[in-house]
Amino acid sequence: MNLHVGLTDFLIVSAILFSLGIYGVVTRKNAIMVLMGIELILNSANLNFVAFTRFGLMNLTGQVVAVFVIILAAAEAAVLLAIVLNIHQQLNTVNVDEVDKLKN
Amino acid sequence: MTLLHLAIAVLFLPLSGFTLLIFFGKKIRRSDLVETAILFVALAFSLYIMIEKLFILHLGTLDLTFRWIDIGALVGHPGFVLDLGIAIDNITAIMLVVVTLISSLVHLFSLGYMHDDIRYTRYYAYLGFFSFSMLGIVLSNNILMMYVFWELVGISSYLLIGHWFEKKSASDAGKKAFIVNRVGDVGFFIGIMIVFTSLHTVLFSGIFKGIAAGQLSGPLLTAAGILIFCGAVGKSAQFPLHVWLPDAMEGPTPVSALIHAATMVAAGVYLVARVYPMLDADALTVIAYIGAMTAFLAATIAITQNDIKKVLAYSTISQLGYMILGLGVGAYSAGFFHLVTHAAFKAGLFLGSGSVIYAMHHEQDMRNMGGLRKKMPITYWTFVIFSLSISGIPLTSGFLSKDSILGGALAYGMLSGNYIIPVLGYGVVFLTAFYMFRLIIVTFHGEPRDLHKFEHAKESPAVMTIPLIVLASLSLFIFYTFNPFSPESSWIMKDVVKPESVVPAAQSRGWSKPAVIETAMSPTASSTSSQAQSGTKSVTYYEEALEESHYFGMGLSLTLAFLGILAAFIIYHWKKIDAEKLKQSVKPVYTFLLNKWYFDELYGATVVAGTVRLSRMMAWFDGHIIDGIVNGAATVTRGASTLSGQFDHYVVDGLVNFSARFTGLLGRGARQVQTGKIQTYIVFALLGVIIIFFAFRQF
Amino acid sequence: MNWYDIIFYAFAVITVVSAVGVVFSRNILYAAFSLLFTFFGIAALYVLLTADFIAVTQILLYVGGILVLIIFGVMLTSRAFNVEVKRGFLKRIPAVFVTAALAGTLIGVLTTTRWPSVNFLPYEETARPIGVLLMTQFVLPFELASILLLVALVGAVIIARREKEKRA
Amino acid sequence: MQYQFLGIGFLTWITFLPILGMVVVLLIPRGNANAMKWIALGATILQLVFAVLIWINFNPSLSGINDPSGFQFIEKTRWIDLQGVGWFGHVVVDYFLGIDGLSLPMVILTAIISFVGVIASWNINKAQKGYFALYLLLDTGMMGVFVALDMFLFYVFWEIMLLPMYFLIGIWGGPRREYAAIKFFLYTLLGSVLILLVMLGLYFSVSVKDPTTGQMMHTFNLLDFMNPKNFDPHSLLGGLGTYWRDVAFIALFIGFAIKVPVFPFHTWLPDAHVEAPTAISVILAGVLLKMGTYGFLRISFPIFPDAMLKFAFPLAVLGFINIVYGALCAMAQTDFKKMIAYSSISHMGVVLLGIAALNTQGVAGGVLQMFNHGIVTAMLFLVVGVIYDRAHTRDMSAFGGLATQMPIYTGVMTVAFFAAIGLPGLSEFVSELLSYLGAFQSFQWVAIFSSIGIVLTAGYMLLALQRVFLGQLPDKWKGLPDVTGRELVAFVPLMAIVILLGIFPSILLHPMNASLNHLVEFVQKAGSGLMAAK
Amino acid sequence: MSQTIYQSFGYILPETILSVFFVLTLLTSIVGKRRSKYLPAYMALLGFVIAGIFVLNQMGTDELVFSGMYAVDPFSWFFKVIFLVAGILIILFSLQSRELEATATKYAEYFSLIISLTIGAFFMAGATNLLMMYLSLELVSISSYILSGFTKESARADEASLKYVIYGAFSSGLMLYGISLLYGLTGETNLYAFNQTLAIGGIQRITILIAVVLILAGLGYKISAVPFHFWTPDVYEGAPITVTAFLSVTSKAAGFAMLMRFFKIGFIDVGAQPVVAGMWEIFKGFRWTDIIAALSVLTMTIGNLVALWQTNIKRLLAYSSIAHAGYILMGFVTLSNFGMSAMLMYFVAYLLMNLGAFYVVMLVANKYHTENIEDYKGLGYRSPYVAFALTVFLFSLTGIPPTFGFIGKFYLFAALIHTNYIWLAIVGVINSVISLYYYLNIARNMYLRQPSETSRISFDFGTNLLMTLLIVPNILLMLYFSPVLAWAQNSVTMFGIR
Repeated sequence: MNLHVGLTDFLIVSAILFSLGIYGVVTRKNAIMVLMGIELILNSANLNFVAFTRFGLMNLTGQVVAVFVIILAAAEAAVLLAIVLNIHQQLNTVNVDEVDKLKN
Repeated sequence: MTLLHLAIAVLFLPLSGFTLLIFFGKKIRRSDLVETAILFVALAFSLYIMIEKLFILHLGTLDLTFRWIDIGALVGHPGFVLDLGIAIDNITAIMLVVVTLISSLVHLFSLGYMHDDIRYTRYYAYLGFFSFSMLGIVLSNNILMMYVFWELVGISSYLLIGHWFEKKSASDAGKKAFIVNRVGDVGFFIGIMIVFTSLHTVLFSGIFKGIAAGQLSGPLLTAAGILIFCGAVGKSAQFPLHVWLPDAMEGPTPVSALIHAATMVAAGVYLVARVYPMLDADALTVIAYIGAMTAFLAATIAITQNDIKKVLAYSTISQLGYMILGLGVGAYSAGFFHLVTHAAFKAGLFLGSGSVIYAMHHEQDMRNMGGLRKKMPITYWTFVIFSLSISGIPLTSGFLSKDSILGGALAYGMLSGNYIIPVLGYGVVFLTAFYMFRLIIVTFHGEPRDLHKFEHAKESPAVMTIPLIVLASLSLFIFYTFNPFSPESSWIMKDVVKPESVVPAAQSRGWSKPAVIETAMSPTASSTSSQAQSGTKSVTYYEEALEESHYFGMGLSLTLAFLGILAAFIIYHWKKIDAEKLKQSVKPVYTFLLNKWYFDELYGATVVAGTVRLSRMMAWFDGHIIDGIVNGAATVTRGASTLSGQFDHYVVDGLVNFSARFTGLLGRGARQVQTGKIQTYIVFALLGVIIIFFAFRQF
Repeated sequence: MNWYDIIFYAFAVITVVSAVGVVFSRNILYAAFSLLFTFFGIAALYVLLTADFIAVTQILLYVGGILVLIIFGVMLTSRAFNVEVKRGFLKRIPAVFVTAALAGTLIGVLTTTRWPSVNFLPYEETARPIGVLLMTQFVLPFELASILLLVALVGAVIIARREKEKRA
Repeated sequence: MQYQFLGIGFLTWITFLPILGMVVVLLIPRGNANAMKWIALGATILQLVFAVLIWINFNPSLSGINDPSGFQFIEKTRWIDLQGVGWFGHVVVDYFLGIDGLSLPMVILTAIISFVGVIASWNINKAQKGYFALYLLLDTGMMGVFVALDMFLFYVFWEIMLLPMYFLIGIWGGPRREYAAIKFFLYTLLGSVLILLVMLGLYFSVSVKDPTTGQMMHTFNLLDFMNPKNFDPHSLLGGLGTYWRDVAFIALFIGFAIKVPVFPFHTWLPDAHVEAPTAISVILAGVLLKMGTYGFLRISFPIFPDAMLKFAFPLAVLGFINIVYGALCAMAQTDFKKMIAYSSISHMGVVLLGIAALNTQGVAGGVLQMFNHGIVTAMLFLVVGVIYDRAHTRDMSAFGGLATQMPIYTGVMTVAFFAAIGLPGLSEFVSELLSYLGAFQSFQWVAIFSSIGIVLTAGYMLLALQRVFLGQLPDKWKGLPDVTGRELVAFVPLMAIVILLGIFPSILLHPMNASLNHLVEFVQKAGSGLMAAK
Repeated sequence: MSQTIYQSFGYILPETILSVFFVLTLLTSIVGKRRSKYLPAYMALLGFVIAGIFVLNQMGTDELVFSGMYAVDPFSWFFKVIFLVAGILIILFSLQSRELEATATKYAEYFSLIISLTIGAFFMAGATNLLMMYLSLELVSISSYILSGFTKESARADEASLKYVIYGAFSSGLMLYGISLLYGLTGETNLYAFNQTLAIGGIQRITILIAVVLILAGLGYKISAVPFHFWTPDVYEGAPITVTAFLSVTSKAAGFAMLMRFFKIGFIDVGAQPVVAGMWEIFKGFRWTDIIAALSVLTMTIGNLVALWQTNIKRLLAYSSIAHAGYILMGFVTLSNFGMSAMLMYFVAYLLMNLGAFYVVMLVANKYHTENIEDYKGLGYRSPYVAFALTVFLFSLTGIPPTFGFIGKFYLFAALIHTNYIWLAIVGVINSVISLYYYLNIARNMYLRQPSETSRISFDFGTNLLMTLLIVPNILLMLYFSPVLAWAQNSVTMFGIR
């Protein structure tokens, strides 16, 4: 198959996702939306892994890694959400900006 | 027991007295007598030494050297060795007697004078310590030990001047004496350093040998000579370091007699005499000028002073100037002779003034005295003898010694063309006679001015008058020579032979007679030979010039002295000229002299104030700038803080605070980043990633 | 231009646009739904990359698990759906700057890199080899992941659990 | 090892006796202040006894410096001995103690001053336990510095001393004690870390043959550092006269100069001296300052003879600055203690001047001055302490006329002051004389300018004497008691030493003799000879 | 050499034991009384001790197991011992913590999380595969997120955990992205294979650079190197003291272990012949040392400077721990086994002194109810022994004899001088002088200032004993550091690397 779409295109998509994820993490006030940004970052990395696996590398390691990453993302999301819930309970906010009593 | 052992005994007797009195003074009932007795024993020993030395051993030196410091040499390395020791030659022997004699007489005198003092024992202890130090100077056979004792007499002088330290002026005077002396001593010290560094020895004999061998010559030798002379300038109160001596009169009068008239101040002269062989022409010229200047300066000041002791103090300075002048011009023996005679009559003058002061209940201002002649006959008559002696009237010892100095000066002037020196010298003769008789007339003649004190005045007790009488008799010619008009015939002039110069010929005065001739002939012999050549009036040799000028000089000085006495009588006794009017007519000069040429003010304004200001500046500098600079950024702070006007606050804080502040500022900057907002942190981390990437992109 | 390309671009656009929606939407629920589309888009890209197992896992875990979790979170914490969710404009400036710089750098580097191989490998079955790998070569990470999940579970429970004492 | 007591060498005893005392002090329950004092006193007296024993048994003909066979009372055991693991070389740190003519005076000085310090601490009334424990620890640190011949050991002792000092100043000091203590600590730590770096540089540059295994190894042995042959030619500090050697010398210099203290690193000193309690001021001035100059002589000079020769002149100039600057600053002070603190700066300048001259008399003068200044300044601080104890002020202008009120005190004090002035017959005269003579030989003009200090010293000392002791006695001091017997116990030995050494300096110079000559010769040769070869 | 999977299980016995005890400790919440802290604590201790026995058994082992996933070598062994000691000490500390009593019902979970964190740290120390690295780092992270927010009634702790989790998740995201790029470049996640690929050459360095910088962001976060350190103070201040102490040692050491292994195995040029024995050569063209030197300087300087301003002692220790990370990084710059052994030495010192300091801080917080440095006034008079202990630890942190901290610093500087990094050494010493100021500030408060209240507060025997156990090695190891040095020198060996 002779394709125009190549590795680079996937990588660019992933890079865009990565950047958007970062942007989300640093601009969103709501902790859950920060989490969404993080998920985007993880997904972009995963996309890389899978793309590299398919383009020219003779092993499936990347895909295996992707599986682990997805698992991990779930775990992390769970913990983060738990913490956010707790914060919500204790401080009555999920606004990352407002959680700034510890400083300097 | 050899003479040397005896000399050591003489040296340490007063010290033992000092130790005894310091530690057990309170336990010994008549400690004063103990100390006095010790001094008389020392006197006896000294006399024995002198007689033995002068009349039995004649010339030659007894020497005892020991190794003081031996940082011994390793193989092939010079190491460092210091030898010290004592030596007795003729001038030492004579000086021993002078010192012990005056000292014992002063001890005796003090029994009366200081009787009621609160620190009587301490006073005697210090006197003992002084005697020890002074004898040490006399006995040293090396320049270092001389320096050591030099400092020690300085200290004892300090202690004795400040004897009545409750008086601010007394403690000030002590301090001033010590510090001014130190200035001279620094020069002395540097001189020693030069000598030692070049010659690796401090023994006089070694030094002279080394110089003779040419190991030290040229400007360095001149410098060494002048620097060593600096010590004498300090101790003998020569211009420009003479300012301490008048102030030193704050001490008890016997102390003034002993230390500040007869012995310690003469140590400078003794020092110059000691190192005489190494002084080259330039150094000697400097010495001569300093001496002449001092003699004149002090004499002018003495005219105007009203404090009896001040007059005597300036007179001392003036006479010391004579001695220095004498040595400087080459009249070695005469200079030393004057030292001896001066010791006797000046000590006498001081003790006499002490007697007066004692009688007047510690009144020192002459203007409050008068008419004491009848009340205190012994004091008066001895005083007159002393005054005649100092004025250089024939039949006195002063005439002998002073005349020979003046003769030397005249000869020197003729040879070198430095006429200013003899001119000043003879001028001083007039001034001396004038102020001395002014003193006598105002104090002893006329009507009493303070009747109350006059009423209570009476002749002093025997312990005080006996020393006066002894000293008065010593001020007569008979002890020195049988011919009152011929100084040359005195035994001192004969026994104190001008030592041979060791400086290279190029640096020495050319007009000394060749050594062979000089040692071979007696003074008279040399004078005859010079007379033979002097038909042409062009004299080449010092001895010839001396002979040439002899009678003229003697006549001139006598005339001047009588004129001086006459002037004093005209003004103060017969009151032909009103003293007050005279003062008014030359007011600027008078004020100038009364204020001692403003030396104190000058030094106060320049050296003292300068040092004080410098020290304040340094202290400020230390507290502010150095601390600041070390802190890291004093300049930055200075710029910023002059604006805020908080310079001090910021800079004084010093290293720790400042560096804490400085680093703290950085820290605070870094701390501001820690906003507490997690997203800021993330932005910074990202920024970090980007910066690292771009910073290290260039592989 | 063939179908593969068209499909790729379609899904790439869907993915990116929905991701933009995630990041920029004002409403938290919209964001969550955009995220759903992003996940789907990525899953589709996985399919295009012939990674069927991963694609399925992506949908199952992300869409079925994580997204639901997120939406639960949103429901539990948001009192109103239209609260301000973005940081202030000024605070975003450095963020925009940094992100743009990073994106530019990344894309620049990635496009200029000569990757070892850009050949599209033919489709192979992936589920079975992945399973084998997980049990052989990757058994240790597998074990580790299990512990990790357990820890996360325990942690999430104790953190999120309401304390009895507190209510009492 | 014939000089042993209970199987332990003399030097170990003298160094660690105070630690022993410290342990005992710590074990004494609180409140038994007297027992603690006596323990501390006992420890220092025993230390003094050992010092005397060492002095008696000292063989003055052995030189030391860079010659291992010239050291005496040597104790050398492997402290850290790690056979090479893999390619890491053999790691060796020796417990290497020994003294030569250079350290002997310092050891004696430390013993004397420590003893005097305990007596001066007698009326410490706050937290005695901590005080005496720290005091004894400090003692060990000081003694250790002077007997250590392994640089690592030296450094450890050097640093150990800082800790107790900080607390001693900080807890028992005057009103600004916190500031003074931290300033002291920061300054000296800054200096010592520089020493640390140089030490490491030396360690890696020098390799010697291990006597036991025969393989090459790095070492901290000071004596090995002194042999230029031991330097690996391509190492950092190898090759004489190279850039890094100069840098290392300067770094070492700063490290030691801070301790001395050399202008402009001196600003910690007035603060620390003024704020410290009397005994600690005594220790500071008496012993601590000497460590800096001791460091120069023991470490800087023989290890970097090339740099030493190169920098001799600047060193002498710094000595001059110290002398004059310190004296001028002292003159401006009204605080009694501060004045003496600045006088220390001035007097230490003489040491610097002397040792910079690098000839026998200069170095001998320097070392002697170290000893003498230790004794004299100790006396001066004790003098201030006495009056501060009674009057609770150190402002000199507040006093006057104490000579009548406290005659014995005045006597003691006069001796101390005159010794500081450099009066002949008292000890400092000899050392200053030798220093100046030495300096004059090497740096004529520097010596001449420095001699201004002689006058200035007399000036400020006499000014102080006058302010405090002469003049009228203010009414409020009418009741001040004279010195007590206890205080005299501290004063009398010092006074005796001052006078004794003034008259017979040889008793101290004699044991130093061989070492100092050897030092001078060695540095001159090693520095110039090899410089010429380059 | 490489082991089969079956054989491999024999090499992870300690980890297995810990995992088992992780579960067992969790289960104690069902068995025992819910509020008792002793049962779970003892269970956890038992786990650590048994694991410790197995760890000790592994001494000298040098194997690569699980198809190149995990190395059991002297290097990881060293860290495992550190982790175990730290874990045991933290458990002992936790038994006395007053803070934790608020969450009395969750002791089982607490202690089990300590075990899980240790497991993660074990794997971090041994991971030779990028995936393993990522996973183990996440295990440590997740455990620490939960632990730091463990006392969830405390708003501080909640905030700490939120910040921690966001920052941690983000950083690990960056790291993952970096890993993905490395994978793309080499097709391998195994570090050894990666190294071989690099050795063949032909890979664009700029891509590797960005990948590694992204990975460094993840590692830097773990070791709290500037500029990835920002979470540290907030989390350290907010978290319970015992957790802070634990994080500051175990988590940081694990991060360092990973960092060292990543760079050493990944980038060492095995073929190059070093000039000096024990030096490594990194593949030509990579300037990791410069980057790390820069990070090191920034880290210690900023850590120290900001620490000057702190009033809360936990926060101060947080900054100080940042600074210490900077010091330790200095050792890495040298790229030599010498530097590495110095770093390892420093970890021992750091473990002893930092844990000691935190222990004292906890004790003071327990009895005096304060973490404020101002409130340490007069502690030296009110609780002399505690104050003395803290003084020892602080001086050890400063690096002044006679404390072991000195030896740690000494060897770091030695390594720098050895490799002619003199400028860095000077920066280092200046920093340690600066650090003296704030450490002394605490000592000053304790001794130089008078307390407002003077009643003495004493501590029980067990506390004093534990404190003594921490003080003694701090001093003793300075007086005789041979064993530690030997241990550190032995432990620089990683599997397959000289």
